[in-house]
Parts: sequence; structure tokens; C-alpha cells
Amino acid sequence: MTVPVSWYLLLAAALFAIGVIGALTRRSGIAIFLSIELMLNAANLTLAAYSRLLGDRAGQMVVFFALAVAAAEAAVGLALFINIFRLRRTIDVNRLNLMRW
Amino acid sequence: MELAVFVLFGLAALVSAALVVAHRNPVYATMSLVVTLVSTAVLFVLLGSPFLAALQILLYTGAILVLFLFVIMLLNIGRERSSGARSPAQTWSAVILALLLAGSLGRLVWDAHKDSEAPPLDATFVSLRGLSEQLFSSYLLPFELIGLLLLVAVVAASWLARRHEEDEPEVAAPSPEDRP
Amino acid sequence: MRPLDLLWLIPALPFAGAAVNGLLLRNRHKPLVTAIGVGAPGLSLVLALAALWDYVANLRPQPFEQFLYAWTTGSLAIDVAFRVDPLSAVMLFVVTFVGFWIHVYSVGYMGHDPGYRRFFAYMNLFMGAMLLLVLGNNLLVMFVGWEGVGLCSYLLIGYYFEEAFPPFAGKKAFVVNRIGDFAFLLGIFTLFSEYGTLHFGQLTERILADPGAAQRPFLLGLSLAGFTALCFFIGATGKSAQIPLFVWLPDAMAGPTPVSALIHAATMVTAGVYMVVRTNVLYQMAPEISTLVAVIGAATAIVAATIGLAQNDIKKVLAYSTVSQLGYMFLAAGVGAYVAAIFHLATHAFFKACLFLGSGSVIHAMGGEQDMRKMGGLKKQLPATYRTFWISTLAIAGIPPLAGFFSKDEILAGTFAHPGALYRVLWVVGLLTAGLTACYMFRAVYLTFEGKFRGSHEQAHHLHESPRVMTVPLVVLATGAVVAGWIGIPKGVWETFGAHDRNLLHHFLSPVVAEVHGAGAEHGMSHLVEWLLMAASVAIALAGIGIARSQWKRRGLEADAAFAARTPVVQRLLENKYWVDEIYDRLVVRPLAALARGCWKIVDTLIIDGGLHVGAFVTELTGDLGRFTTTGNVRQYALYFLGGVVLLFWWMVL
Amino acid sequence: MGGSFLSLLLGDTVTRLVFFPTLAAVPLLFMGKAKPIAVKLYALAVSLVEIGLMLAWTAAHWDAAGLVVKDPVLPWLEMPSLSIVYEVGIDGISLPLVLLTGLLLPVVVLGSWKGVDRHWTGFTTALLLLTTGILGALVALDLLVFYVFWEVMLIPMYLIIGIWGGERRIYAAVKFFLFTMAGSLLMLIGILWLGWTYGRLTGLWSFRYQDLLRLDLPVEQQLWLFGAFALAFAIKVPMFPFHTWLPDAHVEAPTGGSVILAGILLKLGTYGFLRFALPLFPHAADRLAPWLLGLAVIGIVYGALVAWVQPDMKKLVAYSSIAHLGFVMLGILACDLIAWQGALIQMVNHGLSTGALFLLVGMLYDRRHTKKFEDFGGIAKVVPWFAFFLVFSTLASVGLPALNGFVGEFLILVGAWRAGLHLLVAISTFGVVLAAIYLLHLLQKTIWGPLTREENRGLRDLDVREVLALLPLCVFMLWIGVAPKTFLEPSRPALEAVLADYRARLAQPAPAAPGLGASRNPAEAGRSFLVDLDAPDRGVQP
Repeated sequence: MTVPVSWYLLLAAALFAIGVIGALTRRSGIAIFLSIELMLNAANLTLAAYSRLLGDRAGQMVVFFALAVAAAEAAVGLALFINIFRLRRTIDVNRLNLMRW
Repeated sequence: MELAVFVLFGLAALVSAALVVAHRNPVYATMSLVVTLVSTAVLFVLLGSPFLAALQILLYTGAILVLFLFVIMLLNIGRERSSGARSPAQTWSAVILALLLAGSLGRLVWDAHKDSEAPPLDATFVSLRGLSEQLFSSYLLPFELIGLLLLVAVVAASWLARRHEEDEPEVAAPSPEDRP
Repeated sequence: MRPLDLLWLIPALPFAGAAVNGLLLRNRHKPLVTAIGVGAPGLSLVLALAALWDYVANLRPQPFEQFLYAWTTGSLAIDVAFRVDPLSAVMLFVVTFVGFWIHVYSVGYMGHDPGYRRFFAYMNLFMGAMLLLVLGNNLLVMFVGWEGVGLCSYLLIGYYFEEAFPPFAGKKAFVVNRIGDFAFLLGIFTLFSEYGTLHFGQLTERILADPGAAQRPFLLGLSLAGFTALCFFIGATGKSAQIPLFVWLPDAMAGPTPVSALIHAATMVTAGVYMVVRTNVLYQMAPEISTLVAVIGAATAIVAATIGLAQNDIKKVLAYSTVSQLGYMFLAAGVGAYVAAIFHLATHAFFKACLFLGSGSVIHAMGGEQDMRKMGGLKKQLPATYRTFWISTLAIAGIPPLAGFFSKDEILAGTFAHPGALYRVLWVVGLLTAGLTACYMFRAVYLTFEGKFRGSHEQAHHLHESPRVMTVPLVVLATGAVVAGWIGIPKGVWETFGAHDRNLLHHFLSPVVAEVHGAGAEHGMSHLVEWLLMAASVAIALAGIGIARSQWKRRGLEADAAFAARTPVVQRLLENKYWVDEIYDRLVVRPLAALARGCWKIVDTLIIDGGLHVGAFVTELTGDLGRFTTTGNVRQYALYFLGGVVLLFWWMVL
Repeated sequence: MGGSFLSLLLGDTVTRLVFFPTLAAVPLLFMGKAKPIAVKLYALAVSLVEIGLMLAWTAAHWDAAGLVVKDPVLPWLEMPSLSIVYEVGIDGISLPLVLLTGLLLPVVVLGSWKGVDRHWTGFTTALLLLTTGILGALVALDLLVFYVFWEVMLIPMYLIIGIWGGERRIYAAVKFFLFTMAGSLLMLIGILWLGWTYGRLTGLWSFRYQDLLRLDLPVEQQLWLFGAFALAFAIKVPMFPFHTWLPDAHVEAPTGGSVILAGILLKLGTYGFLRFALPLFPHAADRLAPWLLGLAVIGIVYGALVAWVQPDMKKLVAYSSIAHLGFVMLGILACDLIAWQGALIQMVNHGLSTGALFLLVGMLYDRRHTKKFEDFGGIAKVVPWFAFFLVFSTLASVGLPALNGFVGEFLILVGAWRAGLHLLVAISTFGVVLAAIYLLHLLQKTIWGPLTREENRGLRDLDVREVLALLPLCVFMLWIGVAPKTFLEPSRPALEAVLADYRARLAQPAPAAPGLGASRNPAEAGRSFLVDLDAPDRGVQP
């Protein structure tokens, strides 16, 4: 039997929520970054599912671009982490709190 | 058949995603994310876009996550300290809000699409040829732009990651707690 | 071109002189300064005489008007224009004539002053403004002149600005005058809004055309005419130093003596009288205000005279005397004897200017000393000054046939003739004042010129008669003090001797007095009463002189001491000028200053700014509290973000 | 319509007058390294060119019967239901103030020559932008354009006070900014509301002055809107009790800033009442006039009293501004032609005499770096020309006849008295007495009397530059005082038209619901900007 597209959407929502939890509870910058990738992936899944549902390839195109952007984002983001780590010897976001009152 | 595949890889994605979030060792977390991404790639195939599935595996797991692993190892990041300032309020409110969000999203999706039927898969939709034709015609400009973005990102990343003489670490030596 | 066409040059020349002297020349051009400083009013005098001759010969009694340009147009149409009618003709003559001779005198008196050029610039400016005041054909031009002379008065009183007191006295004069001007302005506003014009001729016409309108109730329970008349009179009390605004004039003596002679005796201070006479139609329509004018005039006359009795500064004596004589003029105006008021104004200009200049000559000789207690016996060293001073004193005392007698007698006769018991009282007051005047003036003469010299040795050495340039004006003015009264010898005198009525001034000035039915008509008097009144005033003047002679001629200062010993209270009261300055200080100046400080410190700083600062503080506090949410913890921000997303999601989607 | 902004800028237009200073500020971007003297000379040249342009413009468009000149309307933001246009013009009401701005510009440059000791490029830029803001607000005929220029004025002035000011400059600058901003935001809401109402009635939002004038609003709405406008303007004027920013701003501002601030900026408030608040909301204005009149008269007396007890010359002059502008407000609110003429000329007068006073105080400050009375006294002998100009300007400020101050005060008071405001006029006239007290106090404490401080013995007298800065002001003070007709006549037709319109609208009761009013008599109203004579009726189908 075919799986209804709504199931994919539900699965994506669940993945997204897990990613949110990770992004909000982890303290390591890398771990937060990983969780964000997870959320991104969930969004991609949603897009692909709708593409399927609507029979329109536009969704796939967006996913394609999102993947490219994710690559760029990962590159710059990780570079930033390296820089921060050099300066502060940590990437614990609880300690990266210079910008407060 | 399709149902079995969906259940199998969907569960795998969920479990590994939970591991990504839960595991304190960044290397394991990253490896779990590999599992999630691969599972999702399978789902992409089910959704009729094998090209995306291939890209997902090649680009995401093959390039991006390897980059993550490199950085983790380069910086020698160990387990997250379980001691130190815990913030249960933050954790619990995050969990509750995230569940609320998931619930709401789910309900929205369910209400909208519980009876929606996807059209049967046809060859043109799946075909790589159609996809690439579209990509290089109507999506040409974004495609070029994304190339430019990647170039910029590469330049920026390499500049950022360069070791600058002037900004040496404030703290001369890493404190013992930061060690694994 | 007839001489009257050059009328505009009469004020313009002194203005030009002031500009050249004040702005273009330098101190080193002294001869040129003198030439311009004296030449400008001199030319004005010549032009004025020519214009007057032209007017009297050809136009009298029709007014002559010269339009210069429109100051404003539209619904408020005011022209800058001049008017010569009998009233301004008399004033024009007095101002230019006396003014010119005082300028001549100043050449000598101020000769060694470092501010010579500045002095002449101010004096010329004053002449111009005064002529504007006199010649203006509407209230606005008059007011421009009115304030202009006030300004010059301010500048000239404060002429010795490097000392502390003169600038202060100048300020006081200006401010007190301004209080009067405040009312004057209100009067102008009223007339304009009711009659739509400020032109003297039109105003008089329009008021006379509808007397009922002028007498309808207006403000403060007064009629329209009454309110306006009151306003103008308050204005006049400022300028002419009447109760309650007379306090500035004695202090104004801080200026150079020619200034006192010109501004504070002969011309400016009489502007109030001129104004009241100019607007006499209003006063005739408002008998209650006329009565007020008369009462204030009489009260000022006697109060100032009593103060004059106890002053030791020769210029202060003359200053109070001026106040007192101005009181006479207002008394005259108040009883409807407008011609008499102007008559006295003219004669007073001569003898008081002469007296001031004489005192200046004395001060000059004494090296700046003004205290009569340090003088005495000066008649030998200063014969010309003594003689002219003496003649003028006789004139002010009211001894016939000198000028003061005729004018003063006319005022007293006018007061006596006015029906009503109050006016008899005023007459008695006037008569008493005449006696007091004779008394304190002769006291001054005796203390200054008779007896022994009481000054220092150096001063005695320094004593000398003033140069010609100063004595000639004295002689000219003294001559005026003798003959000026003869133009107004009363009708009764002529008729008694069976002659034709030759009261020239009356015939000349009568067109100026508006004919209002049922008010201000001339009161007939029998010749006998007229002669008796004359006799009474001469008698009381002689009595005053007699008292002065018996007290001060030989004994000098001892008489003052004896008087002080006998009546210490009166002496202190008079010496301190009834403490009027002090009372004003306590009642007006200090409360006002306290109010001002209160406004600043309490309202501005405490209430308004304080309130603002409280508001600012609350804002800052809110911000301070709010910024604790900015912990710098990224995860926390993300949590807020998530909360926001969920809320938005619920609000917008579900 | 037609024409582009560029063609307006190059043509003989109002726009050129407004934007020339801004254009002239562009080269300053590249003059960062230039010597200060070069920048100063450049600023002077620009200001002279600007006044030259103004005079040429005025000469070209002069019309004795009343001057109303508009630039072609340019669309700024056009949407199906919204039109914001750039529309500027000059009539008899704005002309005097525009010319005053031009006159004061070179004076300010000369007056700041020594006082501004750093960042001349920045100062000149701020000054030129400020000029554009002021001129723009004076000529704007679209309320949003007006608002934009109104706010444009704010920032350069804020910078001038905040950068080149005295010790407490930050406090003063912030206070100035917040006060003005608080008022003007409410005004913005009012403007938007008007545009919206117009849009509801016609289907096309518009902020054009001439369109909005056609709105007939219920009294209730008028009251709110008038309140919003009046607050913005009253703060700018400033009227009691919104005045406390002014003394602080003046005391801290550099000389040039004070001159501009007192000379023109404050007039925007009174101008706003005359141009916008009264004509747009006649019924509300009439209803609230007694209150505002009360505040105006309180301002006259209060400003005078407080000025009297100030220990600082500049503060004295600042408080005197409050009193003088109280007169202007009295004149405007009296709603009488003579009073309006007086108010308009008094705006100019105040710019001249107070400007001169601020310059003079600044000149003393340049020499001695203090402006407290206790540091002076008896300097007339040392600096006679300074004393002359100080006395002259003070007397003009006192309202001595034959100088300018008298003309304005006289006309205002006569007009107000004619309008029946007897008590208020009496109190205000008493304010004239107080003016004499505090201004003569100023003279007394600075130049008269014995020399109290030895350090003042060597004080330099005014030099040529300073005399050149003061002379134009003094010439106009005398000229206006002696022959005011020349200065009053050009404005009369416009004022008459606005007043007639105001009275006509007041004579009709306010409607119960917003509506578009009856059209006006173009011949009558065309003497100001009350009707749109050139453009056809744009989309007015209810």
C-alpha cells in the first residue's frame, strides 16, 4: 500500500521538534549546530513531501538550494566556531555571554 | 512494501535524531545524524526524488558532516560537562514548547491532509532529465547565485578560520574543566 | 518753496547730527563735533522760526500737515506725518529755542569731558525725538518720539556710565516711564479700535461727532473717554513725574547738568502736559478724570515742594521744584485751563532751564560739587550766574512782572474759578505751594550765593565765573524768564486799563481746545476777583521769600539745623522724601523679584523639570529592569523565540 | 505636474532654494582634510549664494498684489489608493521667514568663526542640512513632506548642540530632541489620520494641504487633531509650560546654533499654528483659543520674570525668547488681521534682535569663555562698539519705537485689543514693562558701571568680521522699525485670505460626520494656498 503523504509531514514535524529540543537544551555549540541541521533536514523532508503531494517539482528545487545553503552555512559556522574557540577556549554557549546588559 | 520501508526508516530517523540530541559525545551525535540523514534520503526516494536522496548522502553525510567531524576533532571537543550550571527550567520549557509546536504542526497537517491523496508517481516526475532541464532553465539565476554564495562562503570560512596573529587567546591555557 | 515745507528737516537735522557724531566722527574731531552738535539744533531753530513765522503769518489757525510716508497701510493705516497747529507751534518754539541755547551752553560745560562727542550725539538724538513727539500728527508718531526721548533720557542720565549710580538711575527712569507707557499704549489701542484712526484731527472730529459714543460705559466702570483719558494720564504721570511715578526724576539728576536742564526741566518732562492738552477733548468728556488730574497735580505740587525744602543737593532742589511745577501744569489741565497749562509749560521752560544751567555753572565752578552745604557766598565770584539765577528764581517764585507770575496766576485763577468746593481746596493747595516754592528757591539762592564760602580751600581757589559760551545762554534764558510771561497777560488786566485784550497766547491757542458742549467752558470772573487773586499769589510769594530771607540769608545752615531740632519728625520725613522709594522697593520691586525667583527655581526647575526628570527616571528604571532579560545566553533567546513562534502560530493559524 | 525632481532642482524654483544647501554640502564630504579656513570661506560663499538665489527668486516672482508661487507637483509615492506628492510653494506667509533664514545663514557662519573650534566640515554640513530642513518645512504644501522636513530639522540641530555645545551639551541635546520628538510624533498621527479620513471620503489618501483643507470635521475630531498639532507646535514655540528645553538648549548650543534656533527654528512652531493648526481645524482652534491665549500670556509674563533673575546672559536671552514668542502666539490666536500681521513681522523681528543678542553674547564668550554676569560689568569703556551693538539690539528687543520690536508688539497688541482681549492685552502690555526691566538689567550688569574685573581691561573690541555679522541684522532692525510697510505689505493678501477663510469656516457649524467642505472663492483664496488653482480636481468622487 502507499503511505499517505501526511505521514511524511507528521514525521517531519516530529523531527523538527526533536531538533528544536536539541537546539534549546544543549550547551555545546557544535551540538546546537547539529540540532539545527536536524531541523533543516526536517524542513527539507516537508518540502519534498509537498512536492510529491502537489506533483510540482518546485519543492525539490528548494530542497536542492537549501542543501547548498546548508553547506555554505556549515562552512562559515564552523569557521566561526574555530575562531571563537581560539579566543575563548570553549564553545559552551553558556559562557559565550559577552553581549548582555 | 512501501509502508514497511517507511516505518523502518522513519523509526530509524526518529531514534537517531533523538540520539543526536541526547548524546553527550559530539562524535556519536554526529554519527547519529548521519543515520538520520541517510534514513531521510531513503524517504526522499519514496517521495519520488532519488536525485535529492543522492545529493543528501553525497553532500550532507559525505561533506558537511565530515566537516563537522573534522572540526570536532580539530578542537578536541569532548563530552559536554554534565556538571556545571544546569538549567532544568530552560530544558523543560524547551521540551514543552517544542512538543506544543510539534503538536500544533501535526494537527495542522493532519487537519489539512489526512485525506489528501498524492497523484501516482509517473516517470517524468521522477526523471532526472526533467529535473535538470528545469534547474538550468527557470532556476538558472538562483543556481548561479547559489554558486556565488558558496564561493563567498568558502572565502569567508577560510578567512575566518585563519590564525590571526593579533587575536591570541585571552586565556593562555585551557582550563582543566574544558578537557575531556 | 515755503518754509513750512521744510518742516521735516527740523527733526531730521538733529537725527542726522546724532548719526554723524555718534557713528562717523571720532573723538579727535572735536571742532567738527561741536559744529555739528550745535549746528544741527541751531539750523533746526532757524528753520523752526521760519516755519513758525510762515505758519503764524499765513495759515493760523488752520493746522498745517506734512505727509512724509506711510508707516503702515491697510486696516491699520498710520502715516508718518507732521502737524503744525498752535499747540505744536508753541512747543516747537520752546523746544528748539531752549534746546539750542542749552546745546551752546554744553559746549562750555562739557568741554573737557572725554565723552564730548557721545554727549552731543545723545543730545541731538534727544532733540530729534522731542521734535518728533511735538510735531507728530498722530498718536503713533508722538509715541515714537515719546519713547525716543525716554531712551535719550536713559542714555543721558547714565551718561557717566563708569560710575555705579548713573546707569542705575537711568534704568529706573526708563522702567518707571515704561509703566506709564504701558497705560499710554492701552489708551492708543482703545482709541484705534474704537475710532479706527490715531490722527489727532480726525480723532477729535470723530469724538465730537458722537459724544454719546465716547461717553458710553467701557472698561473699569469708566466711559470710553474716561478710560482713555485715564490711560493717557497715567502715561503722563510717568513721563512728567507725577504721583505716583515721580520717583525717577530726582535720581535722574545723576546726568550732566545740561541734560537736567533740557530733558528734565524744559522739554521732555513736559511732554505729559502736552499730551493731556493734545487730547483735551477726552478730558473734557470725562470730568471725573479731569478732577483726578487736578488732584494729582495739586498733590504732586505740594508734596514735591515740601521735599524740595529739605534737600541739600542744589540739583535735587531744582528737580523737586520741577516736579512741583509740573504738578501745577497738571492742575491747570485738570481744571480745564489748558492754555494756562501750556503757558506755564513755556515760561517754566525758560526759567527752569536757566536755573539748571545756573546751577551747572555753580557746579562747574565748584569742581563738580553739588552740595549746597559746601557752597555759600558765590555771588562775588560768579556775578553773571548769580544775577541770572536770581532773576529766574524771582520768576519761579511768581513775582510780577516776570514770566512765572503770569502763568502761575492764570493757573490759580482757573482753579479758583472752577465750580466745586474741591477746587477751592485745590486752589489753597496751589497757593500754599506757591509760597513754598518761593521759600525753597530762595533758600537755595541764599545757601548758594550768600553768606560765607563753606567749601574746601582748593575749591575756593578754583572758583571762577564760567566762560562766555555758558553765560550767554544764561542771559538769553533769563531774558526769556523775564519777558515770556508778557504774551499771556490776562484779559482782566488789559480791560482794567481800558485797553484792548492783548492776551496773545489765549487767542493763539484757543483753537486747540476742543469745544465740547457743557464741559470745560471758560468761567467768567469779575476783574476785582482777578486782581484779588493776583494780589494773593504775590503776597504769598513775598511771604515765602521773606521767610527764606529771614532764615537763610544770614544764618545759612544754622537755620536748617534749627528747623531740624524743632521738628525732627518732619525733617526726617522730608529729607527721606517720604520714604517713597523705600516703600516701592518693599511693595513692588522685592515681591516681583521674589516672584521671579520663585518662578524660576520652583516652577521651572522643581515642578516642570523635576516632573520631567521623574519621568525620565521611571523610563530608565523600566529599562534597567527590562535589561535583566538580556542575559547574553543564546539558548535563552532562542527559547523566547520559540515561545513567540508558538504564540504566533496559535494566534495566526489555529 | 510634469517635470522631474532634477529639472526642478536646476530651474528657478522653490525647490532649488530648499535643496541648494544640501547640494552644497556634498563637496564637504571630500573636504575632510581641508584647512578650517577653507571650509569657513566655503560655508560663507555657499550662504551668500543661497541668499543671492533667494533674492533673485523673490525679485523674479515679486507681485505687489500678493505672491503665491508653487513648484510643479511631483508624485513621490503613487499607489492606487494613496498619493503622496512632493509639493512646495511660497506665499506671503512663508516668504518673510524664508528670507530671514537666508539672512541668518551667513550671519551664523560669521558668528561661528571663532566659537566653533573643531570639525568645521561637520558643522557646515549640519548647518546646511538644517537650512534645507527649515526651508523645506516652511515651503512644504504636503503634510507628509512637511513632517519629513520637520524631522530633518531636528537631527542637525541635535548634532550642533551635542557636538559643538558647552559642558552640559549632551543633556541639553537629548532634552531638545525628546521634547520636540514627543510632540511631533503626535502630529504625525494626526497627519496620518487626516490622510486616512480624506481617503475614506474620496477613495484616495492624500496629504496635500489643499486637499486636507477641504475636510470638514466634527468638533470632537477637530479637538483631538488640533491638540496633536498644537502640542507639536507649542513645544517648538515654546509655550509655557513646554519651554524648559529652550534655556538648556540655548545655554549649551554654540553661538551659531543659538542664532538659528532662536532665529528660525522656534518660528516653525508659530508658523505651524498659522499655516496648519488654525486653518485646518477652525472650530477646535476657536474652542481652545482661550486656553492657548492664557498660556501665551503666561509665557509673556513668566518668561520676562524668569529672565530677570538669570545669572547667565544666554539664559536671560533664552527666557526673553519665551516672552517674545508669547507675543507672537497672542497675535496668532487673536485671529485679527492686524494681530496676524504683527505676529508675522514679530517672528522676523525676534529672529533679528534675539539673533543679534545671541551673537553678542557669543562674542563675549569667545573672548572670556564665560557668559555669567558676575564676570562682567562696566566693559562699555573697553569695548565701545560692542556696547553700541548690545544697546542697539537690546533696545530693539525691548520694543523701542523706531526699531523693529515695537512694530510687531504694537500691531499684535492693537489687533488683540481690537479683537476684544482687553485683559490679556493689558497683561501682555505689562510684559513690555518687564521686558524693559530685564533687558536693561542685562545692560546694567554687563556694560555699565565701574569695571569690576581686571581681566576685562584688555578685552578686544569687535573686529570687522563681527561687525559684518551684526550689521545686516541691525540695518534690518532699523529699517523695519522706521518703515514697516515695506515688510508688512507683501504678506497682507495671504493673511487676509487665510483669515477670511478661517472666519468663513468658523461661521458654519461643524458637521456631525467628516465631510468635504464647500469650495472656496478662488479669487479670494488664491492669495494663499487655500485652493489648488492649477491642478484639476483629482479623484474626488465620494
